[in-house]
Amino acid sequence: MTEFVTLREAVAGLIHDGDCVAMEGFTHLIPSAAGHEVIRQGRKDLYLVRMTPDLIYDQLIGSGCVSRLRFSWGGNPGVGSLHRLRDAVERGWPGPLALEEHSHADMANAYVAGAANLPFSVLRGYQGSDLPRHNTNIRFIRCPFTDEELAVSPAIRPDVTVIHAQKADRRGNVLLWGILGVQKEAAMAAKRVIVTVEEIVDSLDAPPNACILPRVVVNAVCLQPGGAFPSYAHGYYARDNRYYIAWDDIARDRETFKALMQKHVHNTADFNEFRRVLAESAGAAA
Amino acid sequence: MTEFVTLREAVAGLIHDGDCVAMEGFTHLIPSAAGHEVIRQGRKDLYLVRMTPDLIYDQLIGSGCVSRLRFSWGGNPGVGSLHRLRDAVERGWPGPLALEEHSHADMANAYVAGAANLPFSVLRGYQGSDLPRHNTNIRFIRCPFTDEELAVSPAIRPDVTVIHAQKADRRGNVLLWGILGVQKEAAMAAKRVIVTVEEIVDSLDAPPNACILPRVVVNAVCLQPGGAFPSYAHGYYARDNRYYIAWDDIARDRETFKALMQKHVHNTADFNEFRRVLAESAGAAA
Amino acid sequence: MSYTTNEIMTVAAARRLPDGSVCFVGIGLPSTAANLARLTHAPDVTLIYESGPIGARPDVLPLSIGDGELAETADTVVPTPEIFRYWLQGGRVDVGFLGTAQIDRFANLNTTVIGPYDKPKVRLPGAGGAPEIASNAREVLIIVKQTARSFVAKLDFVTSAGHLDGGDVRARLKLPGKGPVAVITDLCIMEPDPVTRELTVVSLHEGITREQVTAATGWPVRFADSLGTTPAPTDHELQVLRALQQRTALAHGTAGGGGGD
Amino acid sequence: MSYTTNEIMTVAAARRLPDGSVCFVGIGLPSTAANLARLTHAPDVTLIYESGPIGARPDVLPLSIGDGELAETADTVVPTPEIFRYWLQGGRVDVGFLGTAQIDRFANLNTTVIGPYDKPKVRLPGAGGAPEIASNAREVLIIVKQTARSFVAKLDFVTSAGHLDGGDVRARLKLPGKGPVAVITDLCIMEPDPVTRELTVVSLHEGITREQVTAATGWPVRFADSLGTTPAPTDHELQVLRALQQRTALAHGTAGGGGGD
Repeated sequence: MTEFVTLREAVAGLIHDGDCVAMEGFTHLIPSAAGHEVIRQGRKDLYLVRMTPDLIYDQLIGSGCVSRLRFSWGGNPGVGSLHRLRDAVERGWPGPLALEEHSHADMANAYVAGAANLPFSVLRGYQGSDLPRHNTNIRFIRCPFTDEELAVSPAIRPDVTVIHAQKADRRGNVLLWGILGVQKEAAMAAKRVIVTVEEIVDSLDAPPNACILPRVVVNAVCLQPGGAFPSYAHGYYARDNRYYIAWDDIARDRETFKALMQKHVHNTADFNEFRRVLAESAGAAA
Repeated sequence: MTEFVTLREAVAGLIHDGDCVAMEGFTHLIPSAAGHEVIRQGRKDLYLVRMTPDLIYDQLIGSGCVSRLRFSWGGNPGVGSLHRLRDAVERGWPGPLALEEHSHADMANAYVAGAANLPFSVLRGYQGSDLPRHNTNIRFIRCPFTDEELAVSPAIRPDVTVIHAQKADRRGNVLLWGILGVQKEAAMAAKRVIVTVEEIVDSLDAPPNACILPRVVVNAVCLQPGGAFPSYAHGYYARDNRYYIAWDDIARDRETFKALMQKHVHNTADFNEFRRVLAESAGAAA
Repeated sequence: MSYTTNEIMTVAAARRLPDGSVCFVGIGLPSTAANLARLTHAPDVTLIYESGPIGARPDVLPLSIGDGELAETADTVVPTPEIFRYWLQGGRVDVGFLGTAQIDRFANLNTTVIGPYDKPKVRLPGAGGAPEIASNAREVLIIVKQTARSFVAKLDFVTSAGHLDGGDVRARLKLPGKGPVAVITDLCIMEPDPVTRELTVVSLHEGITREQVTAATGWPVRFADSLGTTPAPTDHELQVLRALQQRTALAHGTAGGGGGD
Repeated sequence: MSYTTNEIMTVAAARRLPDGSVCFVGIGLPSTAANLARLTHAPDVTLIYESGPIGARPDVLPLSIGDGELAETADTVVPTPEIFRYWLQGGRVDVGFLGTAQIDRFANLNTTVIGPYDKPKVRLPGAGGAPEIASNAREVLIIVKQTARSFVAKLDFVTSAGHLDGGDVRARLKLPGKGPVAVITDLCIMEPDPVTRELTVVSLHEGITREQVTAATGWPVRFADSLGTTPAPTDHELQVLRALQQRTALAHGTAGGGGGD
């Protein structure tokens, strides 16, 4: 059953060194606050999974928390490269990063297979692509009825999935809406689930057939308004496009990156303080 | 793109003798009016698919429209047997009926596989059950990663799926809510889709992430208020439990059944007239 | 308060459902027992119906597996494939609550045919969700009225696996769940022997004799050495059950239950 | 009206999108062209974004593939797995609209690495949705700026299949879709030869010479015998495109486009 705890407590209790961790959110509802907290607590040797590693994974990789990454598109959406990811892959800084690279279709299917407790997923994919040559976890089988060849890959079963959502009720049921990405599947596929939320309410007042994670699949709910910044929370705040653009310059240089992580993450107690420090910097710059 | 036509036109144009037809609706939103119209037009040799064949399939089978049935639970929900189904299986009346019998889990998975254009579905199922001995379409494969044994069965790809929904907008988008069953998957799995609706509106005014069938997957929308009777349409009318109970007596006897189908289906022009005739009978009986 | 054998069956079954558990509920007797549990000792049970409702809290018993009442009172309603894929197969169901037409000494279930499959004497409704509930739920409770016609020496058809041929065969076949842990009837409670997995009567309902149970069982039924008496329904349990059935009768013109899986 | 090479590229790409079709849209140039089509000759196009929106009608161009604007203007928003499973793999996408980092003469695409995979010179973002868009959409349109660095004789990595080694290899491999039917650049339009499937310049944009195209192509590029001139953007097309980009700039502080797939 759901516990209502701080993000610090949730990360301390539920995410361990070496865990397979999926932090999902497809451009929308990215669990940025949780990413910061994992860095703040100095987790090591994580096996991260995410369809679209973006700023938070760039930060985790650059901070030396990650040894392995399963993904399908790693970029700064709308801007360009992830320089910390590139630095790790191209030059092994701050350490080597093993890549398990798939396509979006495969990753989405593999989360579905994980949620369904199947060991593998099946798709019509990768025909003619070089990806299977570099990822031995992409294999091919034949349909036992039609003899067609189909691609398979291992289901994603994270130790922990972390998502950000709009609301939880006091019983621990979680509601999200808008762009849903693979959050529900990632949560259902995981052994443990942490959800940061914009607000905790008496009643979700959800419309019929809304996307709800029932409390029995949620281990921890952490109240963290603004926790998806600089991505957005539909109905609460918009995407901060300037932050994504600014990240390009910050992440390009190792020292700039390190200084910023020190100031914004290590020297702050939590995401609320990070937001205050960030606002002060912006005020000073203006 | 969607055409707005009468149910008579939709059935005449889109359902042919010998077709594989799925009429879905899990207790809720059962497309009863469409079932009547198929009988009225005298379709033959249909290969029907449905997780829970109930009254409408009992009527279609008893009327001699069906040669083959893929299903997982055939009963009068809340009452007992389907006597027309039993008569066909136990005594071959009005003709032989080939059964392809699965479990619910398998059928649900097979619709999902069909919607995903995969040739087969995979599940953890049937261990120790006699069903695979009597259905050669239930087979077993091994996971290429873990060597676990898993059950597979052919995806369901109906020629036509028929469902009943609450609303369509004037562009042909369809909204349903409440108990959703496998309707969306059955529709996405089909080559052609007929939807009967309670009402056609200017705007669906749907909540975020509602269950909507976009117009590009819907071939025909037919306005048919009450078209799910005696099942129910959430937000419109309740289930007529007495009709389900009454059906037990009607279907038990071949002649009673035939007389009723003659009066209620063959001698009526459409479902609206059937409802009028039914109401008059009830009035006379009272 | 006095009570019927149906009532003690329902109450005894309800008591087996732990509070806080996730329960996959079949329609009819299982639904009655599961909701009685929710309304008595297990307010935090999460009831799942295969039609899609999760966390249903119906005020009246559903007549069908997809009644609107289930949708309206649930925490959420998901498509049926999600129930079977993400919940049941996903390993998130603690207790599967099943009825059956026939049962054998190892709690295997037949809901398919009486007689040969290809030329059945009676065509039953079929498997429904039972085969995968029986294999994937962490444990299975079975509630069924006991007669020599339903408790048979040999099933005509094994629809859903109980303990198969007994012993550790489930473990050898790598079935995910423990299988049936209790069979609750209108006469007694049976549990599988820890080693052989043969159903053994562990408790007789008050006023029921060994002879009655033996007569209603199609195999030489075994009784536990420490055979107990099923604790009588409390007044509170009976009041809640009867009020539930009365509300149901008022709403539907029937006491709920019946077929449907 | 005068226009830029970027503008004619976008307009020429937009014109290839048939009204009434279902289009799977990549972010950036494809999204700009697809929305221009929707706002001009193809009001009934259904735009699908991999983040989940179906039938999106954004008033300003999305900066990311999952902007709220897409969700708010769509007919429905489904989970990402449904987009890939029920729509793309389901065979319901008529046109896949892709960008790329590198392309070869058979319209194979590289968005993975420059240099060796295990020791890349430049690590690109990766596949995203492209491999299965390229194989499963009924046809594929590619929009990309033409330079000798992007139009290369040999790809360092084939991320997504165009016509592979040419000829009928797609049919032999049983790829569901026809593959790339046109490559629209800022210089010209190329189409695969009907037999060899090698990209052939069929139309030069006004003012562009064969020599410019040859210089911007890393292989000896072929020109069609009946080489045409791309019809200039109409005033209406330019007005709609510029208004769209102006609204986008006002909303985002950028003209939209950029990376992201």
